[in-house]
Amino acid sequence: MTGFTSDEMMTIAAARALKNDDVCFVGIGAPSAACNVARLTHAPDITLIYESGTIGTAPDVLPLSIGDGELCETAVTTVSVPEMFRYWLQGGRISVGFLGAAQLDRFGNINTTVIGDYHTPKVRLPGGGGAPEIASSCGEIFITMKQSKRGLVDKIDFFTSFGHGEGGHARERLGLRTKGPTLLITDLAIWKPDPETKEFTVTALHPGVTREAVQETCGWPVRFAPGLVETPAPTALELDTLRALRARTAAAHGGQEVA
Amino acid sequence: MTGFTSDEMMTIAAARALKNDDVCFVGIGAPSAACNVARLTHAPDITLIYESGTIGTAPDVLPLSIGDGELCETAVTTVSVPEMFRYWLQGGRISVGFLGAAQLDRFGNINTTVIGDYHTPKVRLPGGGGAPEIASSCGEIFITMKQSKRGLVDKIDFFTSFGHGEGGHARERLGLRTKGPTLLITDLAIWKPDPETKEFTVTALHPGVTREAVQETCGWPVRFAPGLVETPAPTALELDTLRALRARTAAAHGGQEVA
Amino acid sequence: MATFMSLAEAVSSNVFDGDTAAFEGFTHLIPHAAAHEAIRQGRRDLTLVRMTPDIVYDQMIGMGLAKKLIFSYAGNPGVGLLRRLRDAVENGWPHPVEIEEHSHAAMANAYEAGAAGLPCAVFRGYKGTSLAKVNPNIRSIICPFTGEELAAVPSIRPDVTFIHAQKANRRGDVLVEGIIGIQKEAVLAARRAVVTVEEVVEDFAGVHPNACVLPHWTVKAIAVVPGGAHPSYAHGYYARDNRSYLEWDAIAADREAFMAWMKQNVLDKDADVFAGRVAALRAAR
Amino acid sequence: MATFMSLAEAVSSNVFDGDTAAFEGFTHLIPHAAAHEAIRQGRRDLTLVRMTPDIVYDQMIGMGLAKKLIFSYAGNPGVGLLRRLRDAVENGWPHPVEIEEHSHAAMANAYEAGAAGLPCAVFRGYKGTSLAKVNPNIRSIICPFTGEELAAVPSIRPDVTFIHAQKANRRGDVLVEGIIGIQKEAVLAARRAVVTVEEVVEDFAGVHPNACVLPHWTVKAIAVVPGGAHPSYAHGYYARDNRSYLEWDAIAADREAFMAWMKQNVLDKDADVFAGRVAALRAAR
Repeated sequence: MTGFTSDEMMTIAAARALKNDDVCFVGIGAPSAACNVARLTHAPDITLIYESGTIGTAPDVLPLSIGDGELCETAVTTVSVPEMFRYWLQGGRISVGFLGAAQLDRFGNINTTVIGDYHTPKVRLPGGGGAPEIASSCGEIFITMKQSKRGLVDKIDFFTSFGHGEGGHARERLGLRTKGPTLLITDLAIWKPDPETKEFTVTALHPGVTREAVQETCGWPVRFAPGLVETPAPTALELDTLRALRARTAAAHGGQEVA
Repeated sequence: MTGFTSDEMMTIAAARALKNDDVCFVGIGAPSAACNVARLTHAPDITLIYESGTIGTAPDVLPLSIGDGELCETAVTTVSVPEMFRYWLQGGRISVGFLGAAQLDRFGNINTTVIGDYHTPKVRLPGGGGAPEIASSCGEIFITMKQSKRGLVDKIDFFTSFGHGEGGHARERLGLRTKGPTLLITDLAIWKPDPETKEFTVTALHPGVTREAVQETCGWPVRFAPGLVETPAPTALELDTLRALRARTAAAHGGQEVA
Repeated sequence: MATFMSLAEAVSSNVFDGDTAAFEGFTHLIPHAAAHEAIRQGRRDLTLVRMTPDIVYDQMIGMGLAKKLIFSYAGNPGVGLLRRLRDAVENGWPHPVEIEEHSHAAMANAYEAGAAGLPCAVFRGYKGTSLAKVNPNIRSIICPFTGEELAAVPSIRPDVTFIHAQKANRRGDVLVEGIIGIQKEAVLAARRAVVTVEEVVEDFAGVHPNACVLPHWTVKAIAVVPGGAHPSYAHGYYARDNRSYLEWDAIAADREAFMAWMKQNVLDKDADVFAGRVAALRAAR
Repeated sequence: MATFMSLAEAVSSNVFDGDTAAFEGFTHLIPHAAAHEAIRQGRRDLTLVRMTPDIVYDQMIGMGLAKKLIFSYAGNPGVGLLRRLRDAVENGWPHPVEIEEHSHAAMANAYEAGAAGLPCAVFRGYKGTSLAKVNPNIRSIICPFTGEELAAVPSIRPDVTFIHAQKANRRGDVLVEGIIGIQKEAVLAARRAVVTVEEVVEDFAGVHPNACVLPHWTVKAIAVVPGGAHPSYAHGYYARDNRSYLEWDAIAADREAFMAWMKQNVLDKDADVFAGRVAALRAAR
């Protein structure tokens, strides 16, 4: 790859998946960057919601936390946290929930709770936060993460957020009426669930990425869609927008990049 | 009676029952006048709450409805109606609930729903509004109404709000942990529930009122407490305060008195 | 996405015969203009929902729009009973109206549950009341931790909710201030929401960050109707017309007087009359 | 009734060994000064509750105050894991900490139910999650109208809640603005509430009618501690000190570095240091 990093490609590919009329529940890190790049390029009217209660935010820099002051200052309104989870998330008003993962399996199930046994963990991770109900209440779920064998695993240690379970019609059997994970954007590829099995399948490789590179950083045997395409490279506008956003963010946060 | 009306005596006697640190859920009409007379005389720090969501109001005139603009303008804060009923009433934060009644029985059970059969009523009354849960959630209940055989009845047609049921420990048996009706102030007398039977018993007669006058306007055989006393007549301050409040109210409401 | 349109268009495209419709307002900001437009358009078989049906519901019921009423307090606030509602319930005029009656706590919780996307509301209430015996939609659940019996009622999910608010901005976000009542919940619980507003402003510059704002994408239609809450009031705009509430008692007492009043003041008028009705009341704010 | 007092007195008279205590704040207005005072006073065996335990909970856990933690997301926001919490959970240092883990939705609903005086909260959640299998306080109820299974969790009723707010007035009413989070519910759910504020004003003249105000009679004690939320922020007063959050990661990584930092910055200090810590951050607002 020349001219852009794999991380930039990931963020820009994620931004492209968002539509102008989406109402998007934004997590911190890559999802936040992607959502704001979308807002600053092709989706100026997108509604961004952070779980701290800020609805319709338009931050000039990326927040370090989900409750930074600028989110409130630029919001259409700021509601209490119970209202956010009851009226806005559970109320079915969010079209897209954006999640990251520490561990992800092929069916879009996510673990951000523990590595190892729950009661005697090898690594105690932060936990689910809003994710369990984001995964069940949003119209659909986009997941974004960097690929690694530690991250994309055959079996996750803990179901923090339910994706498609063991695949197929698992969501319907649980009484879930939302679509669940419909898109996985990594630093190497774009993945979509197979319509029948719900297994994530690579539908596009980012420029310069090989099938082997995708397989080497994934803990299950990767399936590639028949019509596999190449992700269009970032445009100059997309790249400039993302880099300017990151530069403003770094300056605002005292020279340190958002994690 | 000279110098004051029985209605004024009723309102002033009710005002006296309120304490400076009470948090009082106020109904319209006589309760509203009594609560505001208390605030303007001996209980300047009393917190008055109207079910429209206004907390800590200090209206200069009596509202015609429970949601008049002045209630909001003078309130410490104005919350939504669901919050009012969940956090403030059900949350157990109200020390005194003030209710009126169309029909009342000797155990403080109230009917404001229908006269006659519920499904084929003789008179369809407005219904309970906030009263059913005011009666169960407030620390204690004060009732104020003018006496009449139509109002103080042997059996009410409909339990809009539960008082002491059939008497005795009826509230405990229902799992209610609040005191229920502890005081009835009419235009003729002050009544308190018998500690054992919970039947309303006259403890004080207003100046100039006879036992016979109380019995003639009551639909059950009236019990009088052994230490029956006379209600102190309104003081000049009390009477001036009430009359000035009513005069301001009448002027503000276009020359018409609050019902 | 909120679209600005005339009130006539907003009503004709959002409420249909047989709908469950809420025209909400808790004393403040009652959407009289919208309800009058629904009367003019001759809607029928509505299930009307409101915590505090007052004189505008008396008018709709008297004009025969309502098949059913879901409510918790039906009165002319500070004045007395609703005589058209009584005539419908006691005498079936102009036709019988089915009644589903709750307490305020139940209705407030039911709207809240509707806004929250839940099938039912759970609260502590109805203990010892007769209403729990005559309304089959009052049930109970047992707390799985303490064993306490709690009341449950179905959530309210209107087909359409109408409210009146102070302001919209150009994008269609709606600001409600003062006694906000149940309006936010009634809008968010509904499939479609129609808002009449006093005015449209460029933006809400300077508004408090936690003010009650309904984002434009939660509302279907906005119609600008200054005075549209009359004889109710709009905090910051005009005072409550208490005299109209007091006068209603005599008008509603007689079927013919009622019909004549409705013809003169509703059927033969349009939404533009409301601005004039509040002209003298603006000073009082 | 709110009484104004020093923070040391407010803490010593309102939180006791063995209490269930919430120091709430959702990124904004986190009551750091109050938590540091509790550390100095050596409270033990606390059940600490918070949706988003971050570095100040890392500090309390590392200093051995906590017997149990009830939470939904334990991280250093935007930075990473909480290393003192991990050391307690993974290695039992300084002693083991019991964990009761929920989702944000569950905790938000549980505080809401606590404020509403209910024994449990009912919501739609936890479908397909492992948490429902490892936490016996996640149960269910059946909607009596639709048959749908809904999640239930016990309400949260802390013995004491601490929050930081922008302002109190002379009477002791408290104003919270901006990202209000779960603070109102945490205060109303608690037996006792203690509030640190940036300043005391004569009255809240001009405040929005629907702003988040806690009346004085809902609060036990108020202590004036300018900067008391640092390194968190106070909307309208000072910005978030992001650098402190980033630096915490290295401090908390090592037991000795942690203990030295706590001695220097907490044990040997008092509440008065906070004003100085935010001096440079006031400009950024």
